Amino acid sequence: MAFEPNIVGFLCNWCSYAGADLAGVSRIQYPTNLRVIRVMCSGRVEPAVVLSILAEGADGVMITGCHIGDCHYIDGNLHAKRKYELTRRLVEKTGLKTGRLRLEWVSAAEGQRFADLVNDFTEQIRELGPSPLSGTTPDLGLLLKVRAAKAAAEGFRLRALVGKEEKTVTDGNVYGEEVTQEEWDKVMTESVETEYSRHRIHIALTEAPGSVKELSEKLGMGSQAVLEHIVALRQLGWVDVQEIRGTSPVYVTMEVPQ
Amino acid sequence: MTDFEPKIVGFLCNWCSYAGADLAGVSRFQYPPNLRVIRVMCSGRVHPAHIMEAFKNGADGVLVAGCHPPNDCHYISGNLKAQRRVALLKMLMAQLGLDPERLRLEWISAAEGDKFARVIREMVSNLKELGPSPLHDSEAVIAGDD
Amino acid sequence: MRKVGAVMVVGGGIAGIQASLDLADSGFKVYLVEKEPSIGGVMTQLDKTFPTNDCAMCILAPKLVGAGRHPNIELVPYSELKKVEGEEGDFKVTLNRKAMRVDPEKCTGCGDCAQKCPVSAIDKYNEGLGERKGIFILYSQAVPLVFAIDKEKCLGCGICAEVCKAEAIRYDEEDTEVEVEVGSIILAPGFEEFDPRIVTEYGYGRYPNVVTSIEFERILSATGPYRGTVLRPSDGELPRKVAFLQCVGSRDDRVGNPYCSGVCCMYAIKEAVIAEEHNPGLEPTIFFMDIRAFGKEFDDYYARAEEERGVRFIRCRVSHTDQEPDSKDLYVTYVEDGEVKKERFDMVVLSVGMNPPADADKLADIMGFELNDYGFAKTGLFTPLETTRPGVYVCGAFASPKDIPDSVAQASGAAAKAGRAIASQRGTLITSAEYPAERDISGEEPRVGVFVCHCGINIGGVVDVPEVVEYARALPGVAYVERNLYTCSQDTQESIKEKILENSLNRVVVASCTPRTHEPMFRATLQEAGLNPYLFEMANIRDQCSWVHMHQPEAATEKAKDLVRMAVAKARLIQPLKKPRIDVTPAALVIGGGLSGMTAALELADQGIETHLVEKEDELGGNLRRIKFVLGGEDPQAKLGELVGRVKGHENIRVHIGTRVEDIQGYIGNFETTLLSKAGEEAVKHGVVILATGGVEYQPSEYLYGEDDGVMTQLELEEKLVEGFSPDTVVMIQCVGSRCEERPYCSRICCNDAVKNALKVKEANPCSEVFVLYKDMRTYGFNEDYYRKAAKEGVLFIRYDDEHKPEVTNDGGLRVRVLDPVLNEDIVIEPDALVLSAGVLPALDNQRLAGLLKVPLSKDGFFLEAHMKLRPLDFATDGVFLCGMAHGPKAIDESISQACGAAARAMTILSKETLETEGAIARVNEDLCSGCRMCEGVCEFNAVEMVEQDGEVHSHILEELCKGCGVCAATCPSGAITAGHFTDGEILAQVRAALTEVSR
Amino acid sequence: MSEEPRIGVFVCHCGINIGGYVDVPKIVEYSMTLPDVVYAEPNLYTCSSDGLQKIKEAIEKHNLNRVVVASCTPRTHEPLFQGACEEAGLNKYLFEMANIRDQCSWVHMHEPEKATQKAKDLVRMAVAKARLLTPGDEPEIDIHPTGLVIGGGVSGMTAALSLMNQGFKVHLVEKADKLGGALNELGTLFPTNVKAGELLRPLIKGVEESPDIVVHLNSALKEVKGFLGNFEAEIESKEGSERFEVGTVIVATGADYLDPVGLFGYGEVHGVVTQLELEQKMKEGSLGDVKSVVMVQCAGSRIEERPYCSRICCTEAMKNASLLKEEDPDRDIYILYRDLQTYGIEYTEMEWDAKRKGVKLVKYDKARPPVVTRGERGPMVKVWASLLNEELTIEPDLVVLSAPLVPNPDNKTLSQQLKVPLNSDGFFMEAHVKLRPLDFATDGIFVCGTAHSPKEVAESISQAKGAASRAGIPMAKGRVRAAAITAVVDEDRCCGCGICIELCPYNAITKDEMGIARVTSVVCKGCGVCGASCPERAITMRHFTNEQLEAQGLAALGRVVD
Repeated sequence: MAFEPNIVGFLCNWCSYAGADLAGVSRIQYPTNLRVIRVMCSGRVEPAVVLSILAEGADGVMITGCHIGDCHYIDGNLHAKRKYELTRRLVEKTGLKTGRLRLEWVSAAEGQRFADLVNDFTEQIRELGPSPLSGTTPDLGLLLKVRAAKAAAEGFRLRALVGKEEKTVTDGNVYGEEVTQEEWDKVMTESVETEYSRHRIHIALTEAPGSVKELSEKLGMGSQAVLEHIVALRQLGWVDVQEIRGTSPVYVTMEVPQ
Repeated sequence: MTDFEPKIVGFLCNWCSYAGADLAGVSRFQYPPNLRVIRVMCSGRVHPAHIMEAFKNGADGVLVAGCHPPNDCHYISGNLKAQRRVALLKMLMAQLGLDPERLRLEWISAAEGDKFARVIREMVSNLKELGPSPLHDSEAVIAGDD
Repeated sequence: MRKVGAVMVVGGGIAGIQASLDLADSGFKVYLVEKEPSIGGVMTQLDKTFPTNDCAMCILAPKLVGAGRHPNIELVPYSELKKVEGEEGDFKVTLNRKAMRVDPEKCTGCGDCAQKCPVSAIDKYNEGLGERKGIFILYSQAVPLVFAIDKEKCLGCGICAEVCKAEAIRYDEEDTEVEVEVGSIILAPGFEEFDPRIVTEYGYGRYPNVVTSIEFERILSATGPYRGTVLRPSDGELPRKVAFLQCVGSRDDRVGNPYCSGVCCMYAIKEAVIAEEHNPGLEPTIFFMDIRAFGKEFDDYYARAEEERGVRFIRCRVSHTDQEPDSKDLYVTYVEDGEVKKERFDMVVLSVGMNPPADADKLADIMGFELNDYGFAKTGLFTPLETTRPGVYVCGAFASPKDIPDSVAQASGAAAKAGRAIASQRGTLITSAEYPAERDISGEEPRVGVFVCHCGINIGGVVDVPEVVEYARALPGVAYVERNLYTCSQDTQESIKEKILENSLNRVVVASCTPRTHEPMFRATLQEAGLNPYLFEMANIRDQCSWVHMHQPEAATEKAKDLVRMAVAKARLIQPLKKPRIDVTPAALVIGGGLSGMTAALELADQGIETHLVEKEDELGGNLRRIKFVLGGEDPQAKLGELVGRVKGHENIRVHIGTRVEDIQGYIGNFETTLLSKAGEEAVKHGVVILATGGVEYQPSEYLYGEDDGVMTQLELEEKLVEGFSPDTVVMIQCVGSRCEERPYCSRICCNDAVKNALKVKEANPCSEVFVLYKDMRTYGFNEDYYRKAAKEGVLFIRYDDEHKPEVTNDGGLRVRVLDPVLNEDIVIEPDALVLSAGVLPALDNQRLAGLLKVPLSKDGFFLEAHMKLRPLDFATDGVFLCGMAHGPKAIDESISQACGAAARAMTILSKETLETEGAIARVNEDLCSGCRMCEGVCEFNAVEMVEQDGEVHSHILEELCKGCGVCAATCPSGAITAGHFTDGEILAQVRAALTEVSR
Repeated sequence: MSEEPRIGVFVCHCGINIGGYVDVPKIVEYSMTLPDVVYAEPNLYTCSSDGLQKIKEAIEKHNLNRVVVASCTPRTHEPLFQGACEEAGLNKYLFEMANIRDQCSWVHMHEPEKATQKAKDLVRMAVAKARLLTPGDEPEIDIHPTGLVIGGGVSGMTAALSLMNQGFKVHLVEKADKLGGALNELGTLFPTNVKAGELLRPLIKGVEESPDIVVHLNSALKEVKGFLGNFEAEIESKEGSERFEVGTVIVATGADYLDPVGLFGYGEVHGVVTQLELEQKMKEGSLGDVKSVVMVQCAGSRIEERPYCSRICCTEAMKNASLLKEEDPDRDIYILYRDLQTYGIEYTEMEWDAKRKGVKLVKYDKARPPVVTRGERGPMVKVWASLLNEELTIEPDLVVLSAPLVPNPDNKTLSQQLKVPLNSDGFFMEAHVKLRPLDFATDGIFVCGTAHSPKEVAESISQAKGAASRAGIPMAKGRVRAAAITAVVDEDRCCGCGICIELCPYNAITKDEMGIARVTSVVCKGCGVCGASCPERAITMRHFTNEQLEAQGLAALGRVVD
């Protein structure tokens, strides 16, 4: 049987959802693969929600909002863009194809465009094939990576950076200095790498206690880097030494109640 | 017995162990909330009667913590005195039917916040295994000396 | 000429802190300038300290806190010197105060900002092995506990300002210029670690498992990145074999550091020992050229490390280190016994030397003083504390590489110098707090006021503060309860005062953070409201509750209630206490008329103190009388003459020669001493005692000394050389009477003396042959230069060890036979002179004086100071100090530093008319005392005396000396001793309150 | 809501619109297999009164506590079904829709099987969300029937009078010592050449005489707190400060003229003046013997630094040029322009009028602007006439610069006080450039006049009346009912980082005295950006919670989570 992608779409209530309705009213035909979740604003869509849907095996996730300047909530779509960018970075880290993600602007008048978009995206996903996380035998290694990405997206640091990005890059920082997108991206790149790696380690230790060497092998991360992250995770109280096995301290996760 | 929460009284010397406990806080090292701290200037200030009063009033465990021997003691040798008293008291406790494990002496420096947290974690888990102090329900055992 | 009664101390490390405390305690205003946001310096990074293995932070923290809240010390953190104008006694200094961007008045140090800061930066405190945030404090116990924004890293996102409930963030703060007027300046900027990247052959910076000694110090530390377990940075494995490579960036001309850093041997041994302690089974190996364990008890430590702790010592210079690329193991290549060897190690620690501070040039430029050839401050042998600019003094590693006790002693010395220059202005710039008259609360029922702090959200975010408040209201004795956003804020202090008056409170409980930092402030608030400061108690519901039970809000709230209940239970029982006041006799007794004694006496006398200088011999000068020349070229006898002249002519000095101290009675501030001389007995009264009893040269019994005229000691050689003695062949044997079974210590000065005399022999007769037979050449510091010079001029240095001691015979001529370890064969020399480097012995009278003063001696017979690291010049007994060779063998400049230091320590007492001491001290109920003397035995401070009254002996506490530890109270079998502020009743009330709902 | 969910599913045939392509009975059958679904039925038209009646009956009969309708789009039909639920005593937020028509049957007309499968999925997703729905309530707030107008120029006075005429009290705040604003400086006004003073006089009189308008001269706003209907304003003057409550705020702070120092010889060459100065001279009659005049348009606007068009200058130049010509037809008048913006019927007529009177129009190029230097007897103007393709040299008696309007320097402070945005030029930025030209995104605050952008008096007056009318609506209603789809802060989790406050375009979030974020739910519009951005995940977006979104997503993938 031909591959029928499972695609989840987040549509903003005011433009994109209306655009999708218009496609219906106009009887414009498009593939049946999209399942729509209505949100009030595209800026509502959290990277963590997208990542959890990807973790569950969605073949593609599409987010659509009002065109820049048209947002019913003034600038919610600008924030949607920032958030999408974080999702994309994190997805890239996991090794899942970033082509499974899409952010588009669709106005209430663009029924045809909406249909074209669904067509195009469905085709794109068809070409990418089923998500390695779909079906009855998902790629467990990848799943752990996506969970780490999700956990990173739920963490304070990345959320705070994304929350501050639009204003700081647009209006400058608290010192009245200009902060360029490049400068900000540099911090983002570092922070995404750090947070993702730490959650990778944390999740791996939740699965089973392990030494730096074991983690390094399991996660394909340099052992020196793993140790540096372990140092930070211990400082956060997330992991601790369980025992010393031979010459290797074995680390376990500590309970971190939410 | 899983929901038994032991009560622990801790005598901490002002200069090292109390500072170590503060450092655990500053570092946000988490440990179970079973300990109630009494600050003394020196671990050598702690008299066996203070410890026994705690057991008599239902403490499941008592911690005495001071500076590392031989030289960390702010008062030169108070910690060594504490060491001797605790050793003696442990012998007495055994005679009274109190497990000497319930009394713990530790050297905790001002830099050992994580050790402090670890000691409390260990004590709580040990005391959970030992169960409630036998003096909980039978104050009569040593009530005579009040 | 105008003089200003204030001193600027540049550098907030241990030396700067000590100098500041001494000056502030002697009535001078001090500005302590530090380039980092917090004081403490390198010592805060250390795990343990040699030779006692003390926890560095434990012993340092009280000094940090002391400096931080001393009313006469103004900390000027995050600041650098910009300009210095004026002259000795009257300087105007311009400082550049870097923007911390956090208001120090408002910052509570809670750390919320750093927790939420999304930017990470390199943790300098942990030497880059950990992570810190864009807003940071240097280390957890930092003083002042104020965060600073790392502008380099800060993105300017604004989150810290938002989460700071104390509203302390100031993004618009800029660097500011501060002008300060001072009379003297002390430089204590410390040192810079040598950067071993320059020495490429060891692979630092390329091989992850090659670390510096200071990095290793952080690795060892419980507060370090690995929490005290030694791990390999490459893979987090426990290393088994760890190599320490000595002299990295020291004794190395290639890198421009020909000098010896003096401390690396000892810290390497310490790190090796501690590493094994932290990782049992770890095998440390130290690769060294000479082990320079020249300080007090150092050789002992060295010996124990080798014999008891299994530290392996290999004498060689390592040529290079390679890394096995996969395992990241390291191969150390070295030459031993003429053989090239290669050995695998898991980790390599580079014992990096001390460089002068990076900004030394700038500092010298701004201040207008000279640096020496190596970039350290230029000083003289007889002026070790003075820079070339009058009024500017130096101490610590910036004067020359040195360890902590030498730095501390020198710091006190610099304080004496700085204070002496402006002695006339003492007390002019300090303020003392004025409090209203204390309200008499006797007979009143306890009326406790409880103030519960939210600490922003630090407490309130976990503990249900309103619930705690309601709970406290119902506790017996509580008359008033309120909660505050920050109980420590200035406006809350005002409100506490008002509430005390409005509600007639007679006890105050604050439930907030730790009394270790905040109690003094709240006590002052009570005093301002007319309450005795001891009527205060704290419940630590933050550091020991909300912060450590963040995920258990209900249990934390219950605990907070319990802690408040315990505090109230104690508060109901606490009583007002008076701080004893002692009148001080403004006079000093200095015992010993050598270099140290005379120097100390002059320092005191110059500050207007009447000083009795007692010398047992008939002439002043001590050992200095026998020193005819020195390595630097100064004329010691001219200096001696000058010194003796000044002492004898000084109006404030009374010289007692040919006199012995018969008896000493009394205590700090009030000693009475009986002096005995040919003229008879004399009683003198004084406030302090300085022991400067010196040392004596060992009279050898070995190597035919006394049997053969050609055999002499170094001092004897020196006397002969002056008289024109010019031998052709000289053999010197080191460590005669030192580093041996009976006297395991190193005499510290003999290697330098041997080099000095060898050079002198060579100078007089360049064709002469000089052999120095040594165990380790210990020409530490800049004297390494002379050692090199001697070697260059043809002096032959031949090492021997205890198994192969030189053999000296005389069969018609002196013959010395010694095994040359390089050739591995015996060589025989027939010298004209055999010179024995005889060790330094403690003064004979030490034992007797120790008994008189009840102060201890070390097992080597020198006086034992209160604390080897941080109180090198004090005794546990207040008011008694020591300096010079009485403390242990030392060189001229070191003796002078110590002597000045002892004077500074003494001045902290003598500068006051009355002394106020601790109020929370022990008291004896004489009716209960059985006179068993147990308390006397346990008191380390000689604060217990036995008194006979009505035929009964009972103990009496000398309240001036009592430190309030309470050990005597816990010891007393009769329950006769009460420990003030920690009475049995109070402790037991806390115990019961901890365990029962309502206190009885 | 402690009850277990009991969900009723109503699947609409929509005539044949759905039923013609999707197998409705199958969906009904499928619905019954979903967790917590206790009832399902098909309807021909669920939206018919019959269909609505059936929903109500089913709620009662089957004790439903959630309702899912699978039919068309919630954008049009949700209120209708929610009404039915409410009539049956069910909170309207316990309702959810699956759009199986507009986004399913209509767009997959040729794939009935796949469309049926998709419809099932959509129902499953709606049910997944419905299971997690919680009731919402819609708080009502009273509106204080007083307006605050900031700025006492023509816009502000017009707005104040308009509000007064609607029956509201007004506080009018003016920073100067008299009312009138920029018009106090002007001579005559185009297109009718009415004297500015004549226009102002009745306005000022009306304002000053009205018992319902309180005028605060020499005053400035110090602080505004609160939200629509309940603002608390504090104004400050030399006499002290005063606080009062207002329901709405109108910003009418006007604009300033650019001081064109350094441009076209202004301030350097004698005889170079601005249009405003020219009008002053004409008003005072102090113009003197001026034979030739050169007017330079876009003197400081439409350049890099100030890219906007000042809108009024071309017409103003035409007006003044005509007046000068009327005074003395022999005068040579040149207008050097880049593009003539004499828009609309009347202004085009003014252009023609000027041309007829002999005013010479010379087009210059931005790349080669006129150069004004000191000539022998007065200013000398050199200009490259791009249409003639030659350089002209004119030595007029007077050079008049059409300097643009620039934002009031107080705008920045005011925008921070009111938390409303400025555009990149520094003028106040409306909520929507086309559809909400007088509103701010923040409810209850409006803008008019040159505070918004350069405009002429008639436009300012229209805007002022419009703003007053917008402000009057909530005040006339007296109450506002807020939506329940709002954000809510978990105060135990909030660390006070302020990101939500920064991101909320409606100022619906403020910090309380403990520094913790609080949502003013009546102002919240429910976009959810705050919730998606909160670093502590302390904000829940009601009706669109993360759990609900994730449950929908999982249901879309065929996973049902119990």
